[in-house]
Amino acid sequence: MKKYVIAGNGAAAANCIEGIRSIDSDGSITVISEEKHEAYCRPLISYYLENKTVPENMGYRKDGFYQRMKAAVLYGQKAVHIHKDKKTVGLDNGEILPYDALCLAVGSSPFIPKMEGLDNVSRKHTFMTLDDALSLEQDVDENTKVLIIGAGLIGLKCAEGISGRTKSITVCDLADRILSSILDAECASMMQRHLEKHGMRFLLGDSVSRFDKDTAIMKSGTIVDFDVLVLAVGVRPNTALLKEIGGEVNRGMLVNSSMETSIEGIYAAGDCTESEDLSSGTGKVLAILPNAAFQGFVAGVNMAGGNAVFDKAIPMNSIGFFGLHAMTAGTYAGKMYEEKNDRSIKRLYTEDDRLKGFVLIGCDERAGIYTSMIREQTPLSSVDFELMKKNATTAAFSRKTRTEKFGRTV
Amino acid sequence: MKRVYVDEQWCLGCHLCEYNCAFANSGLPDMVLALKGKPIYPRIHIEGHDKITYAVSCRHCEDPICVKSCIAGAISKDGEVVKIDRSRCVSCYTCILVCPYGALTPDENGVMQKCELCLENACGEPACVKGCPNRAIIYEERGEA
Amino acid sequence: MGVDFIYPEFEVIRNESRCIACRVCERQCANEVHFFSPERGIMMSDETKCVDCQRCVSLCPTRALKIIRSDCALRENANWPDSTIKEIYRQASSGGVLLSSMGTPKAYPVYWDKIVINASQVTNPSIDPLREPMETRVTLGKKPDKIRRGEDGRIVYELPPQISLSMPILFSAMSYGSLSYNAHASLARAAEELGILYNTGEGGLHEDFYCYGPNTIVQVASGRFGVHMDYLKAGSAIEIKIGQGAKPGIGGHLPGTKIVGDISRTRMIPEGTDAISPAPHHDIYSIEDLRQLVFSLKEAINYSKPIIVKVAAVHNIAAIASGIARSGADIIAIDGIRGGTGAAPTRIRDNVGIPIELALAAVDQRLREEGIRNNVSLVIGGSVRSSTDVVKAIALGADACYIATSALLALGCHLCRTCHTGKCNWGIATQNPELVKRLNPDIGSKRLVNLMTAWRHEIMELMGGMGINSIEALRGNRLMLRGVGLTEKELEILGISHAGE
Amino acid sequence: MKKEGQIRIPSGCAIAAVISKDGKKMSGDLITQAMKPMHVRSNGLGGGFAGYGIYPEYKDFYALHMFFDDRSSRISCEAFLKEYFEIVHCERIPTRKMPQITDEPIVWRYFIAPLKSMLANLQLDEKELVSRIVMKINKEQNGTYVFSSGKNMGTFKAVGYPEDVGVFYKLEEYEGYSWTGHGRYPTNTPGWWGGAHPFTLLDYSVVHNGEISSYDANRRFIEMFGYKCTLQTDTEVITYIMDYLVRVQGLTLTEAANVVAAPFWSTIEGNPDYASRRQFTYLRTVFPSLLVTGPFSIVLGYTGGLMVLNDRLKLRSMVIAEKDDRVFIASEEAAIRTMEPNAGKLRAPKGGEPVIIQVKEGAY
Repeated sequence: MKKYVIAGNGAAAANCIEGIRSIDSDGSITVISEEKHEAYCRPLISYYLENKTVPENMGYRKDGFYQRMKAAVLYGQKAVHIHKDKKTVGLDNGEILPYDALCLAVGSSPFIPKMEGLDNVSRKHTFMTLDDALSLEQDVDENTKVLIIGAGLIGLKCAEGISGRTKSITVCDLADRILSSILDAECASMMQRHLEKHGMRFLLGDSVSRFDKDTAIMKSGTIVDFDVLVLAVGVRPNTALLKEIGGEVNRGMLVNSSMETSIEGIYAAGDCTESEDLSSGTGKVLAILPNAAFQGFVAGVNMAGGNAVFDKAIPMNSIGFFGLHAMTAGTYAGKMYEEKNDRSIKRLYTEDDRLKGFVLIGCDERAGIYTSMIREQTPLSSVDFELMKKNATTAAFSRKTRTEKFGRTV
Repeated sequence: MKRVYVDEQWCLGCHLCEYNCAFANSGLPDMVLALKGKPIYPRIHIEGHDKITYAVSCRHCEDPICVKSCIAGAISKDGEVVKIDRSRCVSCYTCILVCPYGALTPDENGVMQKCELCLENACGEPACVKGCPNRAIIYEERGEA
Repeated sequence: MGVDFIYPEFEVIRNESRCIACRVCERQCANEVHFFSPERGIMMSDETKCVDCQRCVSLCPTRALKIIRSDCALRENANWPDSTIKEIYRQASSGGVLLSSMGTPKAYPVYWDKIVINASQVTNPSIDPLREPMETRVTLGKKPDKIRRGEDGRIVYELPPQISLSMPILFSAMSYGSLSYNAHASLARAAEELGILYNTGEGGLHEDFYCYGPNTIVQVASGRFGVHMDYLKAGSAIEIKIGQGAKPGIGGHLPGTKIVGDISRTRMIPEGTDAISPAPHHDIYSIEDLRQLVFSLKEAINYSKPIIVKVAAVHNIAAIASGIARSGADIIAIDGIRGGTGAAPTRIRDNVGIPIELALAAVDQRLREEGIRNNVSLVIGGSVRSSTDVVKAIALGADACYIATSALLALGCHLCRTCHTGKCNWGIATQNPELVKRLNPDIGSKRLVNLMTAWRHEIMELMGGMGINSIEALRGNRLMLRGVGLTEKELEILGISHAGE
Repeated sequence: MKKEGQIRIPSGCAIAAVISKDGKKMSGDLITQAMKPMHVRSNGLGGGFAGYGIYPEYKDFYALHMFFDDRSSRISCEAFLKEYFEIVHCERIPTRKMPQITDEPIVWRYFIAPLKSMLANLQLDEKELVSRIVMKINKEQNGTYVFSSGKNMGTFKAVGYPEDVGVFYKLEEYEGYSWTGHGRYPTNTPGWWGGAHPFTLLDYSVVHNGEISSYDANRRFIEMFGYKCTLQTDTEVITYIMDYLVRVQGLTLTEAANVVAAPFWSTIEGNPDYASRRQFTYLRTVFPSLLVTGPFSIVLGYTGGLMVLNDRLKLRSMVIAEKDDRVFIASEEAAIRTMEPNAGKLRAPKGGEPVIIQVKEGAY
């Protein structure tokens, strides 16, 4: 009977369990869960604050998942060391777990830059875990002034999440625009206008010079009083476990398409890894849930002796604020096709007869068709791209392709 | 497994499938009560271009990307049927972003919905198939691509 | 005169409380009757365009629609009915011949409905078709006069070419061109599945349908469209069409606008040219000319298949049939005045010819009196509407019946009688690809098979009731029929007694 | 009320027959007795018999048995006959006066030979001539009816119960190698002597029990070939069909039976023997209008034999038994037991299966 150990208990871990069980119904599975919760969906924490979901509904899998999967979970434990030759994992409570196959699904941690006076800020939060959200919830009421450092996905979702609970939210970012990792200035400005309509204040191209208790003195000289500070500058993959035993690590853990690291028997999946972005051909940390799910499952299958690959990773995001959705995918390289009006922007990037990436703001209909064109690297010459670019539609495929897609099991 | 297949050769673009779908999933006993005077949010949609039309609904993929991508774990495979637990959906639209068929669409409240083959509504079999006047939508077992 | 208003014949009644404005009526009406008013948010109709084909009614998911006859009427006049007056207006406006489609709507006597069928009681057991074999197979073709024996004393199995049908029904001639590709596909596939035959009509045979050859009758009509060697060889029989019940004595005209694509190729005439079938065959001006054509065709196919000669039922049909029976033809097809058409001058359709029942009775009797009934098989058509019509026709003396309108009804036709406009909303009598696709042959052929299967069951029930277990024993069995409400003369022609006699 | 010939009258019946395979002569009393136990199968409206080998002294001449309504009919008929035939001998057929048989017509028999000159003139063989003249008389001459026309055979029939008819015609005075008898149960007839069975044409005689549903289809077909169904009875049309198939078309009796009571198509297709399949298919295809449907059991008498045939569904009773050289056939076994209490090999032939009993060659 094989022994499987999974470090981490997020989406990658849950999918890893399912991957293992799709091959091996008997082996023992042990999950090391630092958080004291069953696997839940971290992106939901902002929705929780927004009252769009409740903790009971935030479980990533239905109740009884671990029992059904016959997986043991060690809550509140953390893997601290791997002995690759003995094939054991050491836990922070000193326990040693032997494994035949190990999956590192340890995710990432908030990155907190050094800022003068930060230690003296009375109420500061990161925004990553359910516990983060629960503690933030305690600190916020309608009179609370909130300063969020970081206008990226996390910072803004946090802002949206608490927007109904407080009147004063200020978001600052070193970059000159919001969502700088996925949007250019024009697109960002459209989103920004929309957020501003909902009461957010932005300080962009600016950063905290120092904190004076609960006042931030910005580089620009602006002074921001706040009651609660949220630090959402970014996250860093947790790579130490692998790195210290000589596993190949770049920004994230390096894995092959079977999700195996450079060390035999050790797999990795999710936000702690780096994968090749199919759309750009470069290695990237693609810390998005679908990636974690695919990777986790593939890792699980391979750990159990099956044969699965995941080589279609691309960056993609669907993020909505107050009903306006921005969808992005791939890389913004090559020729750009653009359609825009005051409510929406569509940009498609094409190169070498392929769709490379897109930005869709306020025009999300059937966006998955574009995404799949990027993932499948569909030659543009094989579709009616004139039609496709105006409308994401399978009607732009050849009849033969459509017949295959709609006339058969897929 | 029996799935819904479309044959664009016979699709008339009459859109009856959309109305039958919306009615079947309305939970109401009469189509007029269910649909009169309001926009419809069916789980099947006529797509097409020029003279081609065909109905698109969930393909119930063998390995559904929506299930893997759902950030709320709301979409799952129940046997062979891809289902959505709408109470868990937070309207992030990631499923829209990934579905290669455009088969998932929001309802009037932005909550995602998808074809679940009418297995659990009063129709009991896909209403779109039952009501298609030209057998352009077929519910049957077929092989893989 | 400038004013030439004819009030719309039909009214579109829309139940506003049921209409959900799904617009299926609008999308499905090729006549563009329905439209959506965005301002008012409701569906509206232009009734001047409505032909009462009932497509919208059939597809309306909330049954919000009905089409009724308008009661806007001219002042009542028994001598000048409304329709007659309006026809005059139309002609005064157009200067043209009135055109119509399908069979005559005029109230000619339907003799089928004045004939009743016998059943066994006491003296002779009826037969239960669910328990006993009940045979509906018929074989059409000339039968040999004399059995010949070889030198070994055994019968020599010589037989002129025959066609075998699982039941005494064939789908009558309807050309590809007048009918859509899908209608033809439905007929061909149903014929194959049923073990009967369909008929190409004068439109040639689309290359896709050669595979149905064993279930095909290929027609040679006066225009000779689409006739070539492979075509002649393709079917199970060749039909020479002299005339048609709906338009005896005149030819046909398929306008150039319909001669496009496959139609043009199949008919072997250039796109856009009118397909004009002359009134007579210009190589048949007399009965001996017919004989020559019959034998030319037989030569062409090496005497391998029967030749059918189809004529319209006209006054001296018995003598004409007798002539044909002696012409070498194997099968005579007779089409009565109530027969259908894709397009015919109204006056001709409604006034020329005789009812098929009388023609059939007269021909069968005449051929028997001349002792040549065995020379030919007799197929009749011209409004055979039900299994009982078939049973009555067989008992009067037909070998089999041609059906066309019944088959089209099975395919969805609602007898709106506007085939000639080419805008058939049911995808039957049209070449518009958008409309053609409305007839899915999977459905069409199945419905035809259903209809024929149902008729066959009914025929078997009726036969069983008569104590007959083979259709052969019904053919010409006029004692099984009685007339109800017929005159002495009609009874005499039909060769049956009155009920009660 | 319309009489036989003006209207078709369906009837149920009793049948009996006996034949000696050795050609040994049997008294007509035997067949008369056989009808007695089947009394209830008749209703007194018709009975009759056919005997074969009964006129050895006139065996080369056609024996015409005729009913005349009156003397003048007979005189004019005789004149007509003489145009075509030489009348070798003629006489009143001997009968007994008895209360059970009334309203008898004038019953005569003529032994005739066709005039050679007439045969040459009309280019007909003698059988064809005789049959045509019989048809002509029956169709055209009112008050005259030919009810038997074969050589060395004769039928005897009347309105009454068959056992009485046998006594009436003094059948015990005739000796034949083969006899058929018939009692009739018409459902609706005033009773006409000509309507009784057997029905004959030339030496074919048919006794029949049944009501054929194909009647008019058969009649209208067979009438194309010169036959006139003046009686509108099943027996008549079956007789003509057998005459047409056997004499005109040259089929064997078995082949003719396979036309009249053709196997079902499904049976034909299931027949493993290719030659049989072909033959059955051919016969059905060529003679579809001679298929006889509805219930019937018939005994066809002809010179030198009998053929027994049931409809293909076997909707009428018919049993056969044997003793020594004799074969007995009847609607009911009781009739056979009356003729021969110790008859054996009792069997009921299957529907559509012809049973042919042939007298030894040269023994008749």
